Amino acid sequence: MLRINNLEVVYNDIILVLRGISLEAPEAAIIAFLGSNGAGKSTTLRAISGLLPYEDGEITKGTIEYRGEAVHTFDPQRIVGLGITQVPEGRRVFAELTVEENIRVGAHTRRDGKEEFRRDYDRVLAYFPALSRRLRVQAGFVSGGEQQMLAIARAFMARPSLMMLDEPSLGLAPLLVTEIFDIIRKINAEERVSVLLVEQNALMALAIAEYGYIMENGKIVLDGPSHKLMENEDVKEFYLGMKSDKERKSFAEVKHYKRRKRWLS
Amino acid sequence: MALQILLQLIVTGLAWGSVYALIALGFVLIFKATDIFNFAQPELMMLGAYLSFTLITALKLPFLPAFLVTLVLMTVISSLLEMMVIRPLVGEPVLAVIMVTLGLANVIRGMTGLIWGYEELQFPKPFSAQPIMLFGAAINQAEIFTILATALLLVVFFIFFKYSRAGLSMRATAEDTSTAFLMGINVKRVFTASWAIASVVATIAGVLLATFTYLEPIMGHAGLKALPALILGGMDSVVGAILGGLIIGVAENLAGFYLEQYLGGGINEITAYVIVLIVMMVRPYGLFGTKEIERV
Amino acid sequence: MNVIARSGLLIVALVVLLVLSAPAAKAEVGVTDDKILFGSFQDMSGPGAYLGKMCSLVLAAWKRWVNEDLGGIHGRKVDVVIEDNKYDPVLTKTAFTKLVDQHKVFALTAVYGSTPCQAIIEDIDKAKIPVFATAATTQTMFDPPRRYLFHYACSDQDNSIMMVDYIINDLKTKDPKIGICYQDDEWGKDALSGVELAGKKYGLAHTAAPYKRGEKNLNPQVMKLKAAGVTHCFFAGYAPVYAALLTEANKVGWKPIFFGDYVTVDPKTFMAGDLANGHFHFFNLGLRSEGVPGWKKMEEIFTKGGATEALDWPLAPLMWTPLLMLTKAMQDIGKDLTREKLIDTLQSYKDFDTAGLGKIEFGPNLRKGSHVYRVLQCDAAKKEFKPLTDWREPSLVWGKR
Amino acid sequence: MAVTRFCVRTYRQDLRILSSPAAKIGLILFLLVLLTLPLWARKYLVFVACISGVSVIGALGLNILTGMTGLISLGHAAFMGLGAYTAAILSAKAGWPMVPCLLSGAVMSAVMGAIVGVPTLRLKGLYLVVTTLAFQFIVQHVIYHWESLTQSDKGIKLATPAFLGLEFGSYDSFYYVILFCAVLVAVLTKNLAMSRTGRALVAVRDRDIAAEIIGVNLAKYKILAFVVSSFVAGLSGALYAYLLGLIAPDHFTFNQSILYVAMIIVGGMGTVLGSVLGAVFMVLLPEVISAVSGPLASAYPTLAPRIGGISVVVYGLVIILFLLFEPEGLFGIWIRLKRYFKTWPYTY
Amino acid sequence: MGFLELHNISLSFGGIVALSQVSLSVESGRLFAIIGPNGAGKTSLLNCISGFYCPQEGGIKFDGRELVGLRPDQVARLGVARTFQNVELFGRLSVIDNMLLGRHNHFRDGFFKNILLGYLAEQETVNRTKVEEIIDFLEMEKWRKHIVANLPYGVQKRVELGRALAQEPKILLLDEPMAGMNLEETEDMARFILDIHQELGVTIVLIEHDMDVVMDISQRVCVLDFGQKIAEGTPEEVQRDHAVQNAYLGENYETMIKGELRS
Repeated sequence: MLRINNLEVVYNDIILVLRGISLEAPEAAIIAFLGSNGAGKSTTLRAISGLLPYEDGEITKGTIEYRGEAVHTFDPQRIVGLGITQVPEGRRVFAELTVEENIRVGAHTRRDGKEEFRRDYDRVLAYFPALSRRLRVQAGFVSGGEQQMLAIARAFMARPSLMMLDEPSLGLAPLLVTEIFDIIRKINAEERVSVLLVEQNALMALAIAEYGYIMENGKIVLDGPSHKLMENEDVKEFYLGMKSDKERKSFAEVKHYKRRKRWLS
Repeated sequence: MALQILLQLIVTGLAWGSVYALIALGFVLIFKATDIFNFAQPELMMLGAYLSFTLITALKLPFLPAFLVTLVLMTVISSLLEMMVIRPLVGEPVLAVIMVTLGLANVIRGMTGLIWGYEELQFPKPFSAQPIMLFGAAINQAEIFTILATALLLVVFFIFFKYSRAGLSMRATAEDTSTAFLMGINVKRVFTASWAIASVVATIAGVLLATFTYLEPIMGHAGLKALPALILGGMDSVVGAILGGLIIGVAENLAGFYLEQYLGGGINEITAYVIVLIVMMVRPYGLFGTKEIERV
Repeated sequence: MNVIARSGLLIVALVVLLVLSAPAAKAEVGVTDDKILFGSFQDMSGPGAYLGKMCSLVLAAWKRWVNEDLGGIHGRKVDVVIEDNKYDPVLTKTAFTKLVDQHKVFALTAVYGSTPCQAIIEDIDKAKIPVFATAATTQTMFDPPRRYLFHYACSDQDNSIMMVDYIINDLKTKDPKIGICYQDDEWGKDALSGVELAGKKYGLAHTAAPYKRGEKNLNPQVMKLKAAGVTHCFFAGYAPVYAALLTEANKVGWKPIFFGDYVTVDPKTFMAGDLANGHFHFFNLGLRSEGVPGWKKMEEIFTKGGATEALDWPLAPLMWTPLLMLTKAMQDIGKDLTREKLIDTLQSYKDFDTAGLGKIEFGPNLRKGSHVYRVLQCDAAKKEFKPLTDWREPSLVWGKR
Repeated sequence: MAVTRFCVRTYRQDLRILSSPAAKIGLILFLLVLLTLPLWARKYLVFVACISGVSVIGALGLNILTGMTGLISLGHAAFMGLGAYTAAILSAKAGWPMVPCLLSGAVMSAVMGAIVGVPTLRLKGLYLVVTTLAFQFIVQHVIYHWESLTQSDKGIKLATPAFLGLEFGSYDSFYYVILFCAVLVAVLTKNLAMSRTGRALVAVRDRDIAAEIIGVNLAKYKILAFVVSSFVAGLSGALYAYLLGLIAPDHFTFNQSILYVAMIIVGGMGTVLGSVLGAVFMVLLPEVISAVSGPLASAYPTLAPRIGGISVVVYGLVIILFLLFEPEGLFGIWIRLKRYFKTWPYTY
Repeated sequence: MGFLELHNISLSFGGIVALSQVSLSVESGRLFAIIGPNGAGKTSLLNCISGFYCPQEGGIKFDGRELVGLRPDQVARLGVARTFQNVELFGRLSVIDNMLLGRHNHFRDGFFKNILLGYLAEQETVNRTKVEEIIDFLEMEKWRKHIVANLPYGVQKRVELGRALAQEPKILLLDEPMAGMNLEETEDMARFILDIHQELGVTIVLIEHDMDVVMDISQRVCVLDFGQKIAEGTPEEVQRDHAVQNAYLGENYETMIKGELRS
């Protein structure tokens, strides 16, 4: 459905952020997109959403195709219109709008009438019952977890066929993370929405994804079906934090060597 | 007698307050959508008045068509200004944007001087000069129209922002531009539209003001008083801007009458600022403004 | 390398500055073999820009008339440098220094504005440069008299005293309630002091309603005057504001007799339409509608000089009459033109012939060029002002008050 | 410890202003030009230099408040006015000599700065902007209407400035007083910027929450900024009063306040050099405009009434163009020039 | 009597209760973790300690001094340093300047000495030396002169930690130092925290969502839920606590992840 070919992105005319990445997201699948900070995951999402030109970024090479159509020159509103929505990192709900208004803003591109809107509105509240109790509250006053739900609900209102989530677990409690991942999986299954999941929490992401890409320094260094990736020794060591014997190593003991280096030099 | 004077002062104050309110409304419209504080708003008002003056006197158009054509022209002009001058500055520090709009104000004022000269010009009066009596207070027809226009616009914009899709998208854009992009909102169009709408409001204010005074390139100075009105009402509140304008209009008229002998002539000119100072001490975000939610 | 490059650049800059600032050859300042240079500052973009426009037009017409029709003055052409002062005292100060030190003008002419002129009063004394003449309505311009500073304008104090005289002596009103609406600056206060002086003389109280320059809403002022029951109201300020005052007074149903000062003798007064009709004004100049020879000549010269617009301006002689006198003085002095001689000559004329443009006269200790006025009445239908009386002085004559 | 000594050495090198002999020579030449200016320049040029000097001081003052601390003020001219009027009144009515007058002008303004600073502590962004604007108009009104003290628009004449028996009555001599003050204020401001206090001010500007958490007393530093800034503004105003010999309410209007903001923006926000460059630039700009429009107006008098508009338009355009194309201001251009000359004749 | 003692703290915003009757005691030299679901009031708790919020009820004693009613800068001066969930640095300044700002209260020069001497003052050198030591300690040498805003997120978090260290605090409050970091960065951060704790002997209060980190490095854990303290104890005790599992970790936290892994 979505295909990225050899994409190169430059910021401020000098900083090369993406060095030719290729990626594919099939219909109704969950794809995990892993990598360290600054690897270029968010930039990739921005490139897909068409936000780059507004942030001094530029696609210098490569294409993004959506259902066979090259979309990398499209304006953001056109991309949303095609059915690609993004849940931005850090939630970014409109704090001074109420929860309900936030949900309404999500349906901005839709032109299919009041009834359809009503139907989706009810459905989204069914997915996130926590929100229906807070409809009249300013979004800035609801808790972090509710904000994350609202951000997903808002993106859902655009009736996407591809939903891109940028670190939905950021700063959330484990229980909430599981809840949100559950809902993501549910939406994916019931609405047949493809999900592109950018995550630090590699374990969780790979657990629900079918396929995973691992990115470093603007390049995709590894990809494969989730279970294959989870078997991979490097992934285990660097992304899942496990030793080869499947036991998690303790943070209290890591990398003493690195500290000692200082005293040696 | 004393009561009648008070009533007269209030009624005239309301008419002038409506002018401030309309200019303040223009400020709010742009601020709400683009987070930009447009100091050139009074100059847009002046430009609107001059344009319709030219259409009426030089092209001999009747008042109403001339007024409508002016609205269209002003929409085009302000959209162009937004695209050429303001858009590149979105996201820059507050001060930079303020200064650009101040610069813009200078350019418009200078151009007006260049084109129309510095003489006071008499605006062709579309309304009868015969005043109307209202509970014993006299009021010009032009003043009545100003008050009515303000009330109407208040209702229109209140509904617009609360319920319409475009209004909602403007509010969303104002709050977080890049997320607004992700919602599929055409942010560029929202920015341009907010300037266009603000210029329409400004033109209405300018033409109405001109009908009960006269035209001159420094008529924008009256618009400076919209700033206190705006602050009083809270920067992002449509209702606040209008109420703020009316409060300032009435207060300064009353001060001009009752306080002049104690505080010197021209006290009405600074009443607005004194009120603002006091209000800011008590409510640092205006009477109707929302306190920004700040999370650490 | 870059040391040399950079210091080289600085040295070049230094040399350029030195060359640019090399002082000109010493001669009688502003007068060369073929040119006499005058300076003037005008408000070209500030609140008095309307006057600035008229002054520039008058000066241009004068220049053309002297240089082409008269063939110059003893073989010298006149030239005028104009600086924009935006009616701002600081810029006036700058403009003055620039005219004196940069352009090295011979004298200043046709300058106006109370606040700007005020700012350079000391500098004029220091620079010993004739200023002929200022049109500023403040007493400091002529009291105490300063050798280099000539004043030619109406005094609002005279005007407002004349108003009370007129009400008592000509209109013979019993128990008038006098009011004054004035621009809250030196100009307006001048008028206010006149009302006070005359009030003391006749034993009348008055109601004062000041407004700030640029203010457009006169409702509080009108209400104040109305509430005090004012029957005769003096106005000191610009004509458009006067028109606004008339309109606002009409709106609230207050119908006194208005007296406008000399600045309101202006076509802009008719912005108020019929409301201006029948009210009085004070004026020290001849009127175009009278068809006096002085105006006829002005019409001819202005038309040739492309200043026809200035002809619609009743105040034009205020700028023009001093220029006539200045021209005459320079012709009388002869080839050896100096600043001191110019001043001596200008103050020596008795009863200078203006051909009906009004009176202008100075003396060794008299720097107030104008002291007789007529009362005019406004005819809104014809858009004209008609003289009602002959030239007269206020009952409290300046210098003897 | 070896490490420590190494650090100290780099630290000194880090912060040396005059890093090369060329810079030293340049600076000395520049000072030489400034010091000898009245000897070779025309009086008018000296006058413009004096105005520039006063503006430089004023701009430096605003830079402390707006550029460094991030508190936007549209009432800077009011503070200058307070300084000017205090000096003028003391000089004319109490007959005080120059130095005490200058100082009390500055102190008076600083006190008012504190008085304005305290209630505006809670205000942010545009609310602060409009409040300072209100202050500007109110001060203007008071100056205008407290006639017994300020003589309204008649203005106050100051006594000829004198110090240690020397008279500074002419532009040529007063130039040195202004030059001394300008250099002093510039050096002190630079010191401020490079020390603990300056860093704390910048911290308040950049992120007030973070500033608080590291122990910066927000209220104290905001008020400090107001006080120092208005002290400098007051000094600048007092010098201005002495320079002109006469002071009137119209000298300190809203437009002047805008002009000062324009100076620090055109110069480059938050930098000392930027404020200096910006002030000089904005003073010279009308000179350049009138150098063009003046002869035009004389040559084509019918154009004259319209030409005034040009200067207003150009003034506005300069601000717009700077912000659009050179947001770092003249300071940015200066840095680029410097880099260019350093590597000259190579492009990179 | 603990080093930091919170006694029945209650805090609410316009009717919404953020904290109710929370009491805590942190002993000197402890590495103390606070966990809990989102909106449980963890950050509010830190804000109360550092003076951003003023609790409506209760008292906070630190090193024998009452903190309630003090401004944040006064609290900081007593030796309380903290970092933020979202990095709060001075973006336009260099790393060194940020760290020097951290030493704001260790300068002994006043305003007048500042404007007279500028950077030539001796104090500048003294404090700069300290800053260099911390830069060395946190291995940030290569970013010393970089403008903070241009640095990667992980480094910014480290700079923030460095700035807090520069204050030479007696107690360090860390609000989610690992949020948004990958495994490698998390490991680095964990190491730094342990070093600060062990080598410098600073008392640390840590809020963190990464349960693995919390369980591995902290000595004592307190769990908040809906503004109330529901448990406190050693990591092992807390992990076994039923209330904690229900409110926060989910039923059998460890097995859940392992289960996911197997599927």
